[in-house]
Amino acid sequence: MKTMLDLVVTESTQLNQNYSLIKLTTTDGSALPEMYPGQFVQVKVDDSPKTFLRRPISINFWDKEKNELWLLVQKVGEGTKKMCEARKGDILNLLLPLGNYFTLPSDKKSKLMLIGGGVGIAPILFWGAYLRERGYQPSFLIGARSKTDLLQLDKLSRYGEVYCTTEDGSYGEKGYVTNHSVLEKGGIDTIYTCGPKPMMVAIAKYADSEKITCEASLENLMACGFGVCLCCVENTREGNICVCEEGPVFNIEKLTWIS
Amino acid sequence: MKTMLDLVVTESTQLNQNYSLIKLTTTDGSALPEMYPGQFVQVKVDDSPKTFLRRPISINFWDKEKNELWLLVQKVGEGTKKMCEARKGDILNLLLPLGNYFTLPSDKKSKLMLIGGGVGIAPILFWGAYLRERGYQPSFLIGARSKTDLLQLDKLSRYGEVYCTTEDGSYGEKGYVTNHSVLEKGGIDTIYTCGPKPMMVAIAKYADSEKITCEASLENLMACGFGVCLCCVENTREGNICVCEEGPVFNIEKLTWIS
Amino acid sequence: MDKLRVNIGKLELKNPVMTASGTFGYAKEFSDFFDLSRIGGVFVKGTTIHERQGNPYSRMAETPSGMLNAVGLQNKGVDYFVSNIYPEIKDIDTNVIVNVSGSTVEDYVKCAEKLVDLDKIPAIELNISCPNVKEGGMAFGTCAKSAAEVTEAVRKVWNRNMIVKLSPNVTDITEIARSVEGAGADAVSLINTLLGMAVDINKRKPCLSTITGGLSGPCVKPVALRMVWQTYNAVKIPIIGMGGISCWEDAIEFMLVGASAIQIGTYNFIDPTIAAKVVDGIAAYLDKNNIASVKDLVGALEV
Amino acid sequence: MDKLRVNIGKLELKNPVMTASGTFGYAKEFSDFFDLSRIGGVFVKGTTIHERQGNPYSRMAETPSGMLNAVGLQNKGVDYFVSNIYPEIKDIDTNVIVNVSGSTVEDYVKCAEKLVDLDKIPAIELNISCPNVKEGGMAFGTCAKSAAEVTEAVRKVWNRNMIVKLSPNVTDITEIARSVEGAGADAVSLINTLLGMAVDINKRKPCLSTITGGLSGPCVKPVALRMVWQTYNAVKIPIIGMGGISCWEDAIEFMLVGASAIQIGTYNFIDPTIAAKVVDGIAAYLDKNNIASVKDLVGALEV
Ligand SMILES: Cc1cc2nc3c(=O)[nH]c(=O)nc-3n(C[C@H](O)[C@H](O)[C@H](O)COP(=O)(O)OP(=O)(O)OC[C@H]3O[C@@H](n4cnc5c(N)ncnc54)[C@H](O)[C@@H]3O)c2cc1C
Ligand SMILES: Cc1cc2nc3c(=O)[nH]c(=O)nc-3n(C[C@H](O)[C@H](O)[C@H](O)COP(=O)(O)OP(=O)(O)OC[C@H]3O[C@@H](n4cnc5c(N)ncnc54)[C@H](O)[C@@H]3O)c2cc1C
Ligand SMILES: Cc1cc2nc3c(=O)[nH]c(=O)nc-3n(C[C@H](O)[C@H](O)[C@H](O)COP(=O)(O)O)c2cc1C
Ligand SMILES: Cc1cc2nc3c(=O)[nH]c(=O)nc-3n(C[C@H](O)[C@H](O)[C@H](O)COP(=O)(O)O)c2cc1C
Ligand code: FES
Ligand code: FES
Repeated sequence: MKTMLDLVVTESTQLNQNYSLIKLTTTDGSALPEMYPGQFVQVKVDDSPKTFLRRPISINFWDKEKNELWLLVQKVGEGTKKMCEARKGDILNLLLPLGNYFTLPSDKKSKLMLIGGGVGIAPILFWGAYLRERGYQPSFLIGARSKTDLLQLDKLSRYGEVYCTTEDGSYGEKGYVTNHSVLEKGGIDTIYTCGPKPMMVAIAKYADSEKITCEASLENLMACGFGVCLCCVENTREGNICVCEEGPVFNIEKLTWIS
Repeated sequence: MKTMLDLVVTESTQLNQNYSLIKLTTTDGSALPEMYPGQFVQVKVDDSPKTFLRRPISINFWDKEKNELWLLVQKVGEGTKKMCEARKGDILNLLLPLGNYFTLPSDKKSKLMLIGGGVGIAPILFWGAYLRERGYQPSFLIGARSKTDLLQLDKLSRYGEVYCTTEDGSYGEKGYVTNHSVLEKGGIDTIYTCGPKPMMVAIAKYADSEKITCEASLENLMACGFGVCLCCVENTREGNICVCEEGPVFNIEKLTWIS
Repeated sequence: MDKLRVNIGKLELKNPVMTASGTFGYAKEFSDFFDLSRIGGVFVKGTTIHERQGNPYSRMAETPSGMLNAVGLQNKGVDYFVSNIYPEIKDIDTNVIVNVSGSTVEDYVKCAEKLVDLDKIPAIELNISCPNVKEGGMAFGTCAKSAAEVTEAVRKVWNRNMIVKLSPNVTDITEIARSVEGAGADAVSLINTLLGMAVDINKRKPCLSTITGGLSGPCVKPVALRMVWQTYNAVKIPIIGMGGISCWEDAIEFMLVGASAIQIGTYNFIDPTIAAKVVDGIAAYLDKNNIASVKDLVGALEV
Repeated sequence: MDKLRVNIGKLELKNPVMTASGTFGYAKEFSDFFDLSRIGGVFVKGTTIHERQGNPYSRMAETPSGMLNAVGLQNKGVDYFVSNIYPEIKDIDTNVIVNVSGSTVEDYVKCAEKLVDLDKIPAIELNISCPNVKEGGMAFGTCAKSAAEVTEAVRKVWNRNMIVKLSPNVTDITEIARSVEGAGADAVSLINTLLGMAVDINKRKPCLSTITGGLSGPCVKPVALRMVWQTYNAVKIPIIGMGGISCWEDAIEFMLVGASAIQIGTYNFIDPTIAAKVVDGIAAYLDKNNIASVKDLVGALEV
């Protein structure tokens, strides 16, 4: 069930110039609602005159023990800048949990590759942890411009093997994720991906050609975030459908990315 | 000369539930511009989506030694609320100094009564200090709803005698400033006043009937604050004139308050 | 809460707070957030005779204190509404009103005819003002004569409450309002979105796939209030006011200038519980000011 | 900075950034804040044939991302301007343009005749769009025929640059634009303020003494951009765009949709140095994107 909640910042860490990790919990100690990997929240950025609409942010992690929700935020404009400046004790108003989630594979032995690019790793961490907890063996393939843009590698590595690419070669293999040697080895059953659209399209094409099942998490511009404004539509094989409600996770077969 | 400056908050004290005193200085140690009592500043309230225009605030005090500008702010809406929440180290953008100022009497021995109501005492403190520094003998008559709304009495008392009225009788004489016994004694040469319009009009009428020179500081709604929008006009004997530029201080003879 | 009751023609509302078409889905999407029976009514998504895919992405751009949209009346058509959606929402304990759009007079009439048998739909709202599709009716909404034509034609097939929704993109809104009043509208609602535009200076392209789109949100409130006020002084039928309402104070403003009831649109996206909060706020305002009925506020502006 | 030069008809601007009438006083009020020679031009206060006291207080209300004003063309009349103000501002090293208002065609003509001898006034702007006074010309601005009449009449007495300022309170701004183009305008400027309203719910009174007033500021930008775009596609004469510009990015948006130059209005109140900052921002954008001349931006929107 979707709800609107005031959550309090328990920790806000600037990971580097462009990224912050914000941890939130309830103000009264009550339990956070049930959340699934791939879902997102809509954040109200209160003190910013330039942000009228809420901002969609993926659920980066749900720490059940600590009753904490993590958001990994990249500074790209006014709204995310303000979010990144949140201090411990600040209150953020959220709608959550929103959207659908990644599909749990039926076979625990299937080879799963979680591919994230840039801030697209946000839902990947939660999904990796979730899979591992249930006895799956996820691997991670993370791409970034440069070493400093690679985030949460230590955390990911707790849940599976981590492969990296950087465009400038400063860490891992040089190039794009689709060029990484781990893909050449083959044997992947399912790919889950989140990141810049060109990256996801390239991955979708690769998956399609290799007959690999593939789910992608989209980041279309949103107004409401819960399926009532019809602004966030993606053109699918079934026509225009809402990314916020019937997504953000789509099996690439449903999309029209591969002609 | 008017300028636009980023000033840094050196101290922000909540005087009570509704009032804060904010002290500001330059960011680079350079001297604040020359300011006169009665003048005001226009504050940009940056992080408030509900305040588009600047907010006019009187110069409460100019501490030349410490290179500090004081603002006494009463919480009445979004803008003043945000201002009252300013923390040490915050930056406020100001236009200053704006408007005209109280007129220095020619005779140092003349009996001067400075009458403030509510947040109208803001310019009164600066004016009292200024007068005293130049060898005048100001007295103060301060009115408020209740004891807790009486502010800066200790500071005022350094510069002259302080008389008070409260509407509920919790401090000083009970009633309005115009009822205070000190006025009955007579002998006042000049009154300077700032406060709610009904109070100032009552004082103007009193001054007029007693043939006392009287200057009032007006608080008309403003957009620009420096004479270009013509929104803040007061209907005077010379027609509509700008309070922000030709005021905020007016000799009551110029106004049309007394018929 | 009898003091909150109002009427729009024959339509009885438990309170004057409703939600605007295109911003509230089919209402059930909000039932997680608040109890829908608390508000006076809901206007469901713009419905057309045939299914529409709407405009291509991107359909949205944020603007200062508002947003542009170019949804373009995406909906599955009136038949789908009747058979699949109506059964799911008919028992919501508030007025469910269908917003109808079309590109010809006939479209509107046919659509209304299909809705006549749904006895839990106490009213329809004719959208003659959608700026986002050529066939969205805006041509009807900017011309007094054709606005009257649509109204008159639908009047013949629809005898329950008929509200006509006006476009703000006109020189004189009172002309259109008088014209639809004359043609048999029970009420007018206003305003629909203002035609606007935004540009991405990095791509050097319009932000919307349709170049221009409809502006809504708090930024339009001053224009909306002015038009409600002008219309209030021009017609006798009740007015449903909207445009930028984001708090109960805004709702009171609209009622004071002449709205008998109000709709909340874009702000549902920012606070999905806003409609219920506005009901509470109005009730508290009445109490605080000792006003016996919310009806006493309508047009009570002192000028 | 040759790359910033633009022309509006015969008028040469060192850069496309100017300031809007009624928001910049007589320019000298800003000389404390920045060097006026840095910008392309200033439009001084609305000037009328006779002195005007304007509307009673209160004349202003803040709105979401904007403001309403009801100044009502307070000014000391054209004779006072000629004898007292002109001498003080004629040597400002930028284009000083006078905004002229009137209630009859004759008013405009007489006003223009008095300005003809001032050789440091390279252009006038005919305000046929002030919403705040009955005689403010808005009646001219909402009717194509009378808009053309005023333009034609002034054209006969004014042979330097003549800019006609259009009202956004119309169904179709291109109709008016084409009409004044046909009547001899060298350029059009748009938009003037949108007619709006605000209410004080505690006093139950309008916030403005005149009930309605003119809306300006960032809130109107989407409407202004749309109208400039529509006008750009309808006329051949240059367009001066304005409405809600608060940063250089906004200025670029206006140029991309077809404005040859821009004016900054309300935002001068918030940041009196904004015009100079916008000049710098445009210059940096050109450099960053390797654009040879700001003229290349005009209407360069890819659609
Ligand atoms: C389902 C979903 C999940 C997301 N998860 C995260 C996340 O976990 N962490 C994170 O940092 N960001 C995430 N985003 C993107 C984030 O919502 C945008 O970066 C944010 O809304 C931009 O707001 P702003 O005010 O900072 O920037 P604005 O000033 O609004 O825009 C700055 C720039 O960013 C672009 N932009 C704005 N919104 C989006 C968007 N939705 N997608 C792509 N580009 C956009 C604009 O076009 C503009 O170029 C997610 C988006 C979606 C839809
Ligand atoms: C020359 C001048 C000097 C001033 N000096 C001070 C000062 O030293 N300290 C101080 O606290 N305030 C001072 N004020 C008043 C102050 O400017 C307003 O209280 C403030 O602008 C309100 O902003 P807001 O966003 O908090 O309230 P808003 O939300 O804008 O308004 C809240 C309420 O306050 C009223 N209000 C808004 N502006 C004014 C105003 N200018 N005068 C009276 N009522 C207003 C509104 O009508 C409304 O009822 C001064 C005003 C002027 C013109
Ligand atoms: C995303 C979106 C979709 C809309 N769709 C419709 C519609 O289908 N039919 C209609 O009559 N109005 C539609 N509107 C207009 C609103 O109902 C309302 O008239 C307008 O948004 C002004 O109110 P607001 O400022 O409170 O949003 C839509 C508005 C938005 C923002
Ligand atoms: C206080 C004020 C006074 C104005 N006076 C005039 C005027 O005298 N003549 C005129 O043509 N426009 C006048 N305008 C309109 C502006 O010149 C401009 O067209 C409008 O404000 C839109 O631009 P902006 O959003 O940048 O302010 C005035 C605007 C304001 C805010
Ligand atoms: S963002 Fe509103 S429907 Fe998806
Ligand atoms: S506030 Fe603009 S002229 Fe005084």
